[in-house]
Amino acid sequence: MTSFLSGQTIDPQAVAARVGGADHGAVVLFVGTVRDRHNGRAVRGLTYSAYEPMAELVAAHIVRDACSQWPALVAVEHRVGALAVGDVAIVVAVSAEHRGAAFAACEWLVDAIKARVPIWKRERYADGQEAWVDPTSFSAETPA
Amino acid sequence: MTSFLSGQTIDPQAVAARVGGADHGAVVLFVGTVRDRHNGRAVRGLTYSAYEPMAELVAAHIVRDACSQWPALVAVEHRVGALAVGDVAIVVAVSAEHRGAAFAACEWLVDAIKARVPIWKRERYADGQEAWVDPTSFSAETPA
Amino acid sequence: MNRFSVRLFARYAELFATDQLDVELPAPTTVGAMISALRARPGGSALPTTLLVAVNLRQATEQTVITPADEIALLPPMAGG
Amino acid sequence: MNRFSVRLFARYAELFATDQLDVELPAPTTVGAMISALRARPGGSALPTTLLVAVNLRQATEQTVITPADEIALLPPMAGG
Repeated sequence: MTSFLSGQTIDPQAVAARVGGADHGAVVLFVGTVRDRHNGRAVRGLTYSAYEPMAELVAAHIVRDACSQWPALVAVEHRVGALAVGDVAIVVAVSAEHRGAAFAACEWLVDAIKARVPIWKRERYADGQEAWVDPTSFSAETPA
Repeated sequence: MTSFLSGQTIDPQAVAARVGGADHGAVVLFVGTVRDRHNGRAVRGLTYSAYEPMAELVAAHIVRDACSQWPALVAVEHRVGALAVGDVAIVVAVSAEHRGAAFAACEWLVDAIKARVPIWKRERYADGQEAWVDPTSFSAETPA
Repeated sequence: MNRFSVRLFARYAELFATDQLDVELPAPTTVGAMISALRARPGGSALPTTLLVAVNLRQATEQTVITPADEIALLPPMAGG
Repeated sequence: MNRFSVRLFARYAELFATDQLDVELPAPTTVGAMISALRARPGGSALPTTLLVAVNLRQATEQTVITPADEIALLPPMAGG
Protein backbone atom coordinates (compact mmCIF):
# COMPACT_ATOMS: atom_id res chain seq x y z
CA MET A 1 0.00 0.00 0.00
CA THR A 2 1.16 3.54 -0.78
CA SER A 3 2.01 5.36 2.43
CA PHE A 4 -0.28 8.01 3.83
CA LEU A 5 2.44 10.42 4.91
CA SER A 6 4.58 12.11 2.29
CA GLY A 7 7.72 14.14 2.83
CA GLN A 8 7.54 15.41 -0.76
CA THR A 9 5.16 17.71 -2.62
CA ILE A 10 1.86 15.89 -3.15
CA ASP A 11 0.46 15.75 -6.68
CA PRO A 12 -3.36 15.70 -6.37
CA GLN A 13 -3.70 14.19 -9.84
CA ALA A 14 -1.46 11.25 -8.89
CA VAL A 15 -3.65 10.56 -5.84
CA ALA A 16 -6.82 10.86 -7.95
CA ALA A 17 -5.34 8.41 -10.47
CA ARG A 18 -5.41 5.71 -7.76
CA VAL A 19 -9.24 5.67 -7.72
CA GLY A 20 -11.91 5.27 -10.40
CA GLY A 21 -12.81 2.59 -12.90
CA ALA A 22 -15.23 1.81 -15.70
CA ASP A 23 -18.06 1.11 -13.23
CA HIS A 24 -17.42 4.28 -11.20
CA GLY A 25 -19.14 7.38 -12.57
CA ALA A 26 -18.05 9.83 -9.86
CA VAL A 27 -14.71 10.99 -8.50
CA VAL A 28 -14.60 13.53 -5.66
CA LEU A 29 -11.20 15.01 -4.84
CA PHE A 30 -10.43 17.14 -1.80
CA VAL A 31 -7.24 19.19 -1.78
CA GLY A 32 -6.33 21.06 1.40
CA THR A 33 -3.71 23.78 1.05
CA VAL A 34 -1.86 26.09 3.44
CA ARG A 35 -3.77 29.37 3.83
CA ASP A 36 -2.10 32.76 4.17
CA ARG A 37 -3.90 33.53 7.42
CA HIS A 38 -5.30 31.74 10.46
CA ASN A 39 -7.44 33.26 13.19
CA GLY A 40 -6.68 36.69 11.73
CA ARG A 41 -2.87 36.27 11.73
CA ALA A 42 -0.80 36.43 8.56
CA VAL A 43 0.79 33.00 7.99
CA ARG A 44 4.09 32.44 6.17
CA GLY A 45 4.08 28.68 6.33
CA LEU A 46 3.87 25.73 8.66
CA THR A 47 5.55 22.48 9.62
CA TYR A 48 3.65 19.22 10.01
CA SER A 49 5.06 16.52 12.25
CA ALA A 50 3.52 13.13 12.91
CA TYR A 51 3.75 10.07 15.10
CA GLU A 52 4.46 8.25 11.89
CA PRO A 53 3.73 4.54 12.53
CA MET A 54 0.51 5.42 14.37
CA ALA A 55 -0.51 7.92 11.68
CA GLU A 56 -0.14 5.23 9.00
CA LEU A 57 -2.10 2.73 11.09
CA VAL A 58 -4.93 5.14 11.94
CA ALA A 59 -5.17 6.37 8.34
CA ALA A 60 -5.43 2.77 7.11
CA HIS A 61 -8.19 2.10 9.67
CA ILE A 62 -10.07 5.22 8.55
CA VAL A 63 -9.84 4.19 4.89
CA ARG A 64 -11.05 0.67 5.70
CA ASP A 65 -13.88 2.17 7.77
CA ALA A 66 -14.95 4.43 4.87
CA CYS A 67 -14.89 1.53 2.42
CA SER A 68 -17.14 -0.48 4.73
CA GLN A 69 -19.65 2.39 4.94
CA TRP A 70 -19.69 3.27 1.22
CA PRO A 71 -18.97 1.14 -1.89
CA ALA A 72 -16.02 3.33 -2.84
CA LEU A 73 -12.36 3.38 -3.79
CA VAL A 74 -10.24 5.68 -1.63
CA ALA A 75 -6.75 7.20 -1.81
CA VAL A 76 -5.36 9.58 0.83
CA GLU A 77 -2.06 11.42 1.32
CA HIS A 78 -0.90 13.89 3.96
CA ARG A 79 2.22 16.00 3.84
CA VAL A 80 4.80 16.17 6.63
CA GLY A 81 7.68 18.65 6.92
CA ALA A 82 7.90 22.35 6.09
CA LEU A 83 5.22 23.84 3.82
CA ALA A 84 4.75 27.32 2.37
CA VAL A 85 1.46 29.13 1.74
CA GLY A 86 -0.37 27.41 -1.13
CA ASP A 87 1.38 24.06 -0.68
CA VAL A 88 -0.79 20.96 -0.64
CA ALA A 89 -1.27 19.61 2.91
CA ILE A 90 -3.76 16.80 2.30
CA VAL A 91 -5.42 15.06 -0.63
CA VAL A 92 -8.43 12.73 -0.35
CA ALA A 93 -9.69 11.05 -3.52
CA VAL A 94 -12.85 8.92 -3.61
CA SER A 95 -14.59 7.23 -6.50
CA ALA A 96 -17.94 5.46 -6.48
CA GLU A 97 -20.65 4.36 -8.85
CA HIS A 98 -22.68 7.46 -8.03
CA ARG A 99 -21.84 10.90 -6.70
CA GLY A 100 -23.77 10.71 -3.41
CA ALA A 101 -21.47 8.08 -1.94
CA ALA A 102 -18.35 9.78 -3.34
CA PHE A 103 -19.20 13.15 -1.76
CA ALA A 104 -20.29 11.64 1.57
CA ALA A 105 -17.23 9.39 1.88
CA CYS A 106 -14.79 12.15 0.89
CA GLU A 107 -16.15 14.64 3.43
CA TRP A 108 -16.27 11.95 6.14
CA LEU A 109 -12.65 10.95 5.40
CA VAL A 110 -11.34 14.52 5.66
CA ASP A 111 -13.14 15.01 8.98
CA ALA A 112 -11.92 11.66 10.34
CA ILE A 113 -8.31 12.27 9.30
CA LYS A 114 -8.28 15.71 10.92
CA ALA A 115 -9.79 14.36 14.13
CA ARG A 116 -8.01 11.04 14.55
CA VAL A 117 -4.60 10.95 12.85
CA PRO A 118 -1.68 11.97 15.10
CA ILE A 119 -0.33 14.90 13.09
CA TRP A 120 0.65 18.30 14.51
CA LYS A 121 1.03 21.66 12.89
CA ARG A 122 3.38 24.47 13.87
CA GLU A 123 2.55 27.73 12.12
CA ARG A 124 5.08 30.41 11.18
CA TYR A 125 3.62 33.91 11.19
CA ALA A 126 4.58 37.00 9.22
CA ASP A 127 5.65 38.70 12.46
CA GLY A 128 8.31 36.02 13.03
CA GLN A 129 6.46 34.20 15.82
CA GLU A 130 5.56 30.50 15.71
CA ALA A 131 2.85 28.46 17.45
CA TRP A 132 1.50 24.93 17.68
CA VAL A 133 -2.06 24.86 16.38
CA ASP A 134 -4.58 23.39 18.81
CA PRO A 135 -7.96 22.97 17.10
CA THR A 136 -9.53 22.08 20.46
CA SER A 137 -8.71 25.43 22.06
CA PHE A 138 -8.92 29.14 21.33
CA SER A 139 -6.11 30.00 23.72
CA ALA A 140 -3.61 27.14 23.61
CA GLU A 141 -1.52 28.68 20.86
CA THR A 142 1.75 29.51 22.54
CA PRO A 143 3.91 32.02 20.70
CA ALA A 144 7.47 30.78 20.45
CA MET B 1 -15.62 33.79 -19.31
CA THR B 2 -14.57 30.26 -20.29
CA SER B 3 -17.50 28.45 -21.86
CA PHE B 4 -19.37 25.77 -19.95
CA LEU B 5 -19.79 23.38 -22.84
CA SER B 6 -16.76 21.71 -24.35
CA GLY B 7 -16.56 19.70 -27.55
CA GLN B 8 -13.10 18.46 -26.59
CA THR B 9 -11.80 16.15 -23.87
CA ILE B 10 -12.03 17.96 -20.51
CA ASP B 11 -8.89 18.10 -18.37
CA PRO B 12 -10.03 18.13 -14.72
CA GLN B 13 -6.72 19.65 -13.61
CA ALA B 14 -7.18 22.61 -15.97
CA VAL B 15 -10.65 23.26 -14.51
CA ALA B 16 -9.28 22.95 -10.96
CA ALA B 17 -6.52 25.44 -11.83
CA ARG B 18 -9.20 28.11 -12.35
CA VAL B 19 -10.10 28.12 -8.63
CA GLY B 20 -8.08 28.50 -5.43
CA GLY B 21 -5.87 31.20 -3.98
CA ALA B 22 -3.69 31.98 -0.99
CA ASP B 23 -6.73 32.66 1.23
CA HIS B 24 -8.53 29.47 0.14
CA GLY B 25 -7.56 26.36 2.10
CA ALA B 26 -9.92 23.90 0.41
CA VAL B 27 -10.51 22.76 -3.16
CA VAL B 28 -13.22 20.20 -3.91
CA LEU B 29 -13.27 18.74 -7.40
CA PHE B 30 -16.05 16.61 -8.85
CA VAL B 31 -15.35 14.57 -11.98
CA GLY B 32 -18.24 12.71 -13.58
CA THR B 33 -17.30 10.00 -16.07
CA VAL B 34 -19.19 7.68 -18.42
CA ARG B 35 -19.97 4.38 -16.68
CA ASP B 36 -19.90 1.01 -18.40
CA ARG B 37 -23.47 0.21 -17.38
CA HIS B 38 -26.76 1.97 -16.69
CA ASN B 39 -29.90 0.42 -15.21
CA GLY B 40 -28.29 -2.98 -15.65
CA ARG B 41 -27.44 -2.55 -19.36
CA ALA B 42 -23.87 -2.67 -20.67
CA VAL B 43 -23.00 0.76 -22.07
CA ARG B 44 -20.48 1.35 -24.88
CA GLY B 45 -20.67 5.14 -24.84
CA LEU B 46 -23.04 8.06 -25.16
CA THR B 47 -23.61 11.33 -26.99
CA TYR B 48 -24.43 14.57 -25.20
CA SER B 49 -26.32 17.26 -27.07
CA ALA B 50 -27.33 20.63 -25.68
CA TYR B 51 -29.44 23.68 -26.39
CA GLU B 52 -26.15 25.52 -26.33
CA PRO B 53 -26.98 29.21 -25.75
CA MET B 54 -29.48 28.32 -23.03
CA ALA B 55 -27.07 25.81 -21.45
CA GLU B 56 -24.38 28.52 -21.20
CA LEU B 57 -26.87 30.99 -19.74
CA VAL B 58 -28.32 28.57 -17.18
CA ALA B 59 -24.85 27.35 -16.15
CA ALA B 60 -23.74 30.96 -15.60
CA HIS B 61 -26.85 31.59 -13.49
CA ILE B 62 -26.16 28.46 -11.42
CA VAL B 63 -22.54 29.51 -10.83
CA ARG B 64 -23.63 33.02 -9.80
CA ASP B 65 -26.25 31.49 -7.52
CA ALA B 66 -23.64 29.23 -5.85
CA CYS B 67 -21.26 32.16 -5.34
CA SER B 68 -24.03 34.14 -3.64
CA GLN B 69 -24.78 31.24 -1.28
CA TRP B 70 -21.14 30.39 -0.42
CA PRO B 71 -17.97 32.52 -0.40
CA ALA B 72 -16.37 30.37 -3.07
CA LEU B 73 -14.63 30.36 -6.44
CA VAL B 74 -16.25 28.05 -9.00
CA ALA B 75 -15.30 26.55 -12.37
CA VAL B 76 -17.55 24.19 -14.34
CA GLU B 77 -17.29 22.37 -17.66
CA HIS B 78 -19.58 19.89 -19.39
CA ARG B 79 -18.75 17.79 -22.41
CA VAL B 80 -20.91 17.64 -25.56
CA GLY B 81 -20.52 15.18 -28.43
CA ALA B 82 -19.64 11.50 -28.51
CA LEU B 83 -18.01 10.00 -25.39
CA ALA B 84 -16.67 6.53 -24.64
CA VAL B 85 -16.77 4.68 -21.30
CA GLY B 86 -14.38 6.41 -18.87
CA ASP B 87 -14.47 9.77 -20.66
CA VAL B 88 -15.02 12.86 -18.52
CA ALA B 89 -18.59 14.17 -18.83
CA ILE B 90 -18.57 16.97 -16.25
CA VAL B 91 -16.10 18.70 -13.97
CA VAL B 92 -17.06 21.02 -11.10
CA ALA B 93 -14.25 22.72 -9.14
CA VAL B 94 -14.89 24.80 -6.04
CA SER B 95 -12.45 26.52 -3.69
CA ALA B 96 -13.24 28.24 -0.41
CA GLU B 97 -11.54 29.34 2.76
CA HIS B 98 -12.77 26.23 4.56
CA ARG B 99 -13.84 22.79 3.41
CA GLY B 100 -17.48 22.94 4.55
CA ALA B 101 -18.42 25.59 2.00
CA ALA B 102 -16.36 23.92 -0.73
CA PHE B 103 -18.06 20.53 -0.27
CA ALA B 104 -21.56 22.01 0.05
CA ALA B 105 -21.20 24.29 -2.98
CA CYS B 106 -19.68 21.54 -5.15
CA GLU B 107 -22.42 19.04 -4.43
CA TRP B 108 -25.14 21.70 -4.89
CA LEU B 109 -23.61 22.72 -8.23
CA VAL B 110 -23.55 19.17 -9.59
CA ASP B 111 -27.18 18.65 -8.57
CA ALA B 112 -28.27 22.00 -10.05
CA ILE B 113 -26.44 21.41 -13.35
CA LYS B 114 -28.00 17.97 -13.75
CA ALA B 115 -31.48 19.29 -12.97
CA ARG B 116 -31.52 22.62 -14.78
CA VAL B 117 -29.11 22.76 -17.73
CA PRO B 118 -30.65 21.73 -21.10
CA ILE B 119 -28.36 18.84 -21.99
CA TRP B 120 -29.49 15.45 -23.26
CA LYS B 121 -27.81 12.09 -23.31
CA ARG B 122 -28.20 9.29 -25.84
CA GLU B 123 -26.66 6.04 -24.66
CA ARG B 124 -25.16 3.40 -26.93
CA TYR B 125 -25.47 -0.13 -25.56
CA ALA B 126 -23.33 -3.19 -26.06
CA ASP B 127 -26.25 -4.91 -27.84
CA GLY B 128 -26.23 -2.20 -30.53
CA GLN B 129 -29.35 -0.41 -29.35
CA GLU B 130 -29.49 3.27 -28.41
CA ALA B 131 -31.80 5.28 -26.15
CA TRP B 132 -32.34 8.79 -24.86
CA VAL B 133 -31.88 8.84 -21.10
CA ASP B 134 -34.81 10.30 -19.17
CA PRO B 135 -33.89 10.71 -15.47
CA THR B 136 -37.52 11.57 -14.70
CA SER B 137 -38.86 8.21 -15.88
CA PHE B 138 -38.15 4.51 -15.55
CA SER B 139 -39.88 3.66 -18.82
CA ALA B 140 -39.24 6.54 -21.20
CA GLU B 141 -36.09 4.99 -22.62
CA THR B 142 -37.00 4.20 -26.21
CA PRO B 143 -34.71 1.73 -27.90
CA ALA B 144 -33.69 3.02 -31.32
CA MET C 1 -52.31 33.98 -38.39
CA ASN C 2 -48.60 34.26 -37.82
CA ARG C 3 -45.76 31.80 -38.15
CA PHE C 4 -44.03 30.71 -34.92
CA SER C 5 -40.86 28.62 -35.02
CA VAL C 6 -40.26 26.02 -32.32
CA ARG C 7 -36.84 24.45 -31.76
CA LEU C 8 -36.85 20.75 -30.91
CA PHE C 9 -34.14 18.72 -29.18
CA ALA C 10 -33.17 15.14 -28.48
CA ARG C 11 -36.20 12.84 -28.19
CA TYR C 12 -38.63 15.56 -29.27
CA ALA C 13 -36.66 16.18 -32.45
CA GLU C 14 -37.01 12.45 -33.13
CA LEU C 15 -40.76 12.48 -32.42
CA PHE C 16 -41.35 15.17 -35.04
CA ALA C 17 -38.46 14.02 -37.28
CA THR C 18 -37.12 17.60 -37.38
CA ASP C 19 -35.24 20.01 -35.12
CA GLN C 20 -37.48 22.96 -36.00
CA LEU C 21 -41.23 23.13 -36.50
CA ASP C 22 -43.28 26.05 -37.83
CA VAL C 23 -46.71 26.57 -36.27
CA GLU C 24 -49.41 28.97 -37.53
CA LEU C 25 -51.20 30.79 -34.69
CA PRO C 26 -52.78 34.22 -34.18
CA ALA C 27 -50.18 36.55 -32.60
CA PRO C 28 -49.70 37.26 -29.77
CA THR C 29 -50.48 33.90 -28.26
CA THR C 30 -49.35 31.83 -25.26
CA VAL C 31 -47.03 28.90 -24.67
CA GLY C 32 -50.12 26.86 -23.74
CA ALA C 33 -51.77 27.50 -27.14
CA MET C 34 -48.51 26.65 -28.87
CA ILE C 35 -48.29 23.33 -26.99
CA SER C 36 -51.87 22.45 -27.98
CA ALA C 37 -51.00 23.08 -31.61
CA LEU C 38 -47.89 20.87 -31.32
CA ARG C 39 -49.86 18.01 -29.78
CA ALA C 40 -52.14 18.05 -32.84
CA ARG C 41 -49.20 17.62 -35.25
CA PRO C 42 -48.00 14.21 -36.49
CA GLY C 43 -45.84 12.77 -33.67
CA GLY C 44 -47.25 15.25 -31.14
CA SER C 45 -49.50 12.73 -29.41
CA ALA C 46 -46.38 11.06 -27.96
CA LEU C 47 -45.41 14.21 -26.04
CA PRO C 48 -45.63 13.79 -22.25
CA THR C 49 -48.39 15.55 -20.31
CA THR C 50 -45.92 17.96 -18.67
CA LEU C 51 -43.75 19.91 -21.07
CA LEU C 52 -40.79 22.19 -20.47
CA VAL C 53 -40.71 25.19 -22.79
CA ALA C 54 -38.06 27.90 -23.01
CA VAL C 55 -38.78 31.34 -24.45
CA ASN C 56 -35.71 33.42 -25.30
CA LEU C 57 -33.49 30.95 -23.36
CA ARG C 58 -35.57 31.18 -20.19
CA GLN C 59 -38.01 28.69 -18.78
CA ALA C 60 -41.61 29.69 -19.56
CA THR C 61 -45.04 28.70 -18.23
CA GLU C 62 -48.21 27.91 -20.20
CA GLN C 63 -49.29 31.52 -19.55
CA THR C 64 -46.17 33.08 -21.06
CA VAL C 65 -47.15 35.34 -23.99
CA ILE C 66 -45.14 34.77 -27.17
CA THR C 67 -44.73 36.61 -30.46
CA PRO C 68 -43.21 35.34 -33.73
CA ALA C 69 -39.96 37.15 -32.86
CA ASP C 70 -39.41 35.01 -29.74
CA GLU C 71 -37.05 32.02 -29.71
CA ILE C 72 -39.20 29.15 -28.53
CA ALA C 73 -37.79 25.73 -27.60
CA LEU C 74 -39.36 22.48 -26.44
CA LEU C 75 -37.04 20.78 -23.94
CA PRO C 76 -37.07 17.06 -23.04
CA PRO C 77 -36.21 16.15 -19.42
CA MET C 78 -32.65 17.25 -18.81
CA ALA C 79 -30.02 14.55 -18.56
CA GLY C 80 -26.67 16.29 -18.17
CA GLY C 81 -23.87 15.25 -15.83
CA MET D 1 10.49 -0.29 40.06
CA ASN D 2 10.73 -0.55 36.27
CA ARG D 3 11.68 1.95 33.60
CA PHE D 4 8.90 3.03 31.19
CA SER D 5 9.68 5.15 28.14
CA VAL D 6 7.16 7.72 26.97
CA ARG D 7 7.37 9.29 23.52
CA LEU D 8 6.50 12.99 23.37
CA PHE D 9 5.40 15.03 20.35
CA ALA D 10 4.89 18.62 19.25
CA ARG D 11 3.92 20.89 22.16
CA TYR D 12 4.45 18.17 24.75
CA ALA D 13 8.01 17.60 23.54
CA GLU D 14 8.56 21.32 24.06
CA LEU D 15 7.04 21.25 27.56
CA PHE D 16 9.48 18.59 28.69
CA ALA D 17 12.29 19.77 26.38
CA THR D 18 12.72 16.20 25.08
CA ASP D 19 10.96 13.77 22.73
CA GLN D 20 11.34 10.83 25.10
CA LEU D 21 11.00 10.64 28.86
CA ASP D 22 11.85 7.72 31.13
CA VAL D 23 9.59 7.15 34.13
CA GLU D 24 10.23 4.73 37.02
CA LEU D 25 7.09 2.89 38.11
CA PRO D 26 6.27 -0.56 39.55
CA ALA D 27 5.29 -2.86 36.66
CA PRO D 28 2.68 -3.61 35.54
CA THR D 29 0.99 -0.26 36.00
CA THR D 30 -1.70 1.80 34.24
CA VAL D 31 -1.79 4.74 31.87
CA GLY D 32 -3.40 6.75 34.68
CA ALA D 33 -0.44 6.14 37.03
CA MET D 34 1.97 7.03 34.23
CA ILE D 35 0.14 10.33 33.63
CA SER D 36 0.32 11.18 37.34
CA ALA D 37 4.06 10.58 37.29
CA LEU D 38 4.44 12.80 34.22
CA ARG D 39 2.49 15.64 35.81
CA ALA D 40 4.96 15.62 38.72
CA ARG D 41 7.94 16.09 36.39
CA PRO D 42 9.42 19.52 35.51
CA GLY D 43 7.14 20.95 32.78
CA GLY D 44 4.39 18.45 33.59
CA SER D 45 2.16 20.93 35.41
CA ALA D 46 1.43 22.62 32.05
CA LEU D 47 -0.21 19.45 30.66
CA PRO D 48 -3.96 19.84 30.02
CA THR D 49 -6.44 18.06 32.28
CA THR D 50 -7.48 15.67 29.49
CA LEU D 51 -4.64 13.73 27.90
CA LEU D 52 -4.54 11.47 24.87
CA VAL D 53 -2.25 8.48 25.28
CA ALA D 54 -1.40 5.79 22.74
CA VAL D 55 -0.16 2.34 23.75
CA ASN D 56 1.37 0.29 20.92
CA LEU D 57 -0.04 2.76 18.34
CA ARG D 58 -3.59 2.49 19.67
CA GLN D 59 -5.53 4.97 21.74
CA ALA D 60 -5.57 3.97 25.43
CA THR D 61 -7.64 4.91 28.48
CA GLU D 62 -6.44 5.70 32.01
CA GLN D 63 -7.27 2.10 32.90
CA THR D 64 -5.09 0.55 30.18
CA VAL D 65 -2.43 -1.69 31.77
CA ILE D 66 1.12 -1.10 30.54
CA THR D 67 4.42 -2.92 30.86
CA PRO D 68 7.94 -1.64 30.12
CA ALA D 69 7.81 -3.43 26.73
CA ASP D 70 4.90 -1.28 25.51
CA GLU D 71 5.37 1.72 23.23
CA ILE D 72 3.72 4.58 25.08
CA ALA D 73 3.11 8.00 23.52
CA LEU D 74 1.60 11.23 24.80
CA LEU D 75 -0.34 12.91 21.99
CA PRO D 76 -1.25 16.62 21.84
CA PRO D 77 -4.60 17.50 20.20
CA MET D 78 -4.39 16.44 16.58
CA ALA D 79 -4.05 19.15 13.98
CA GLY D 80 -3.68 17.45 10.63
CA GLY D 81 -5.34 18.48 7.39
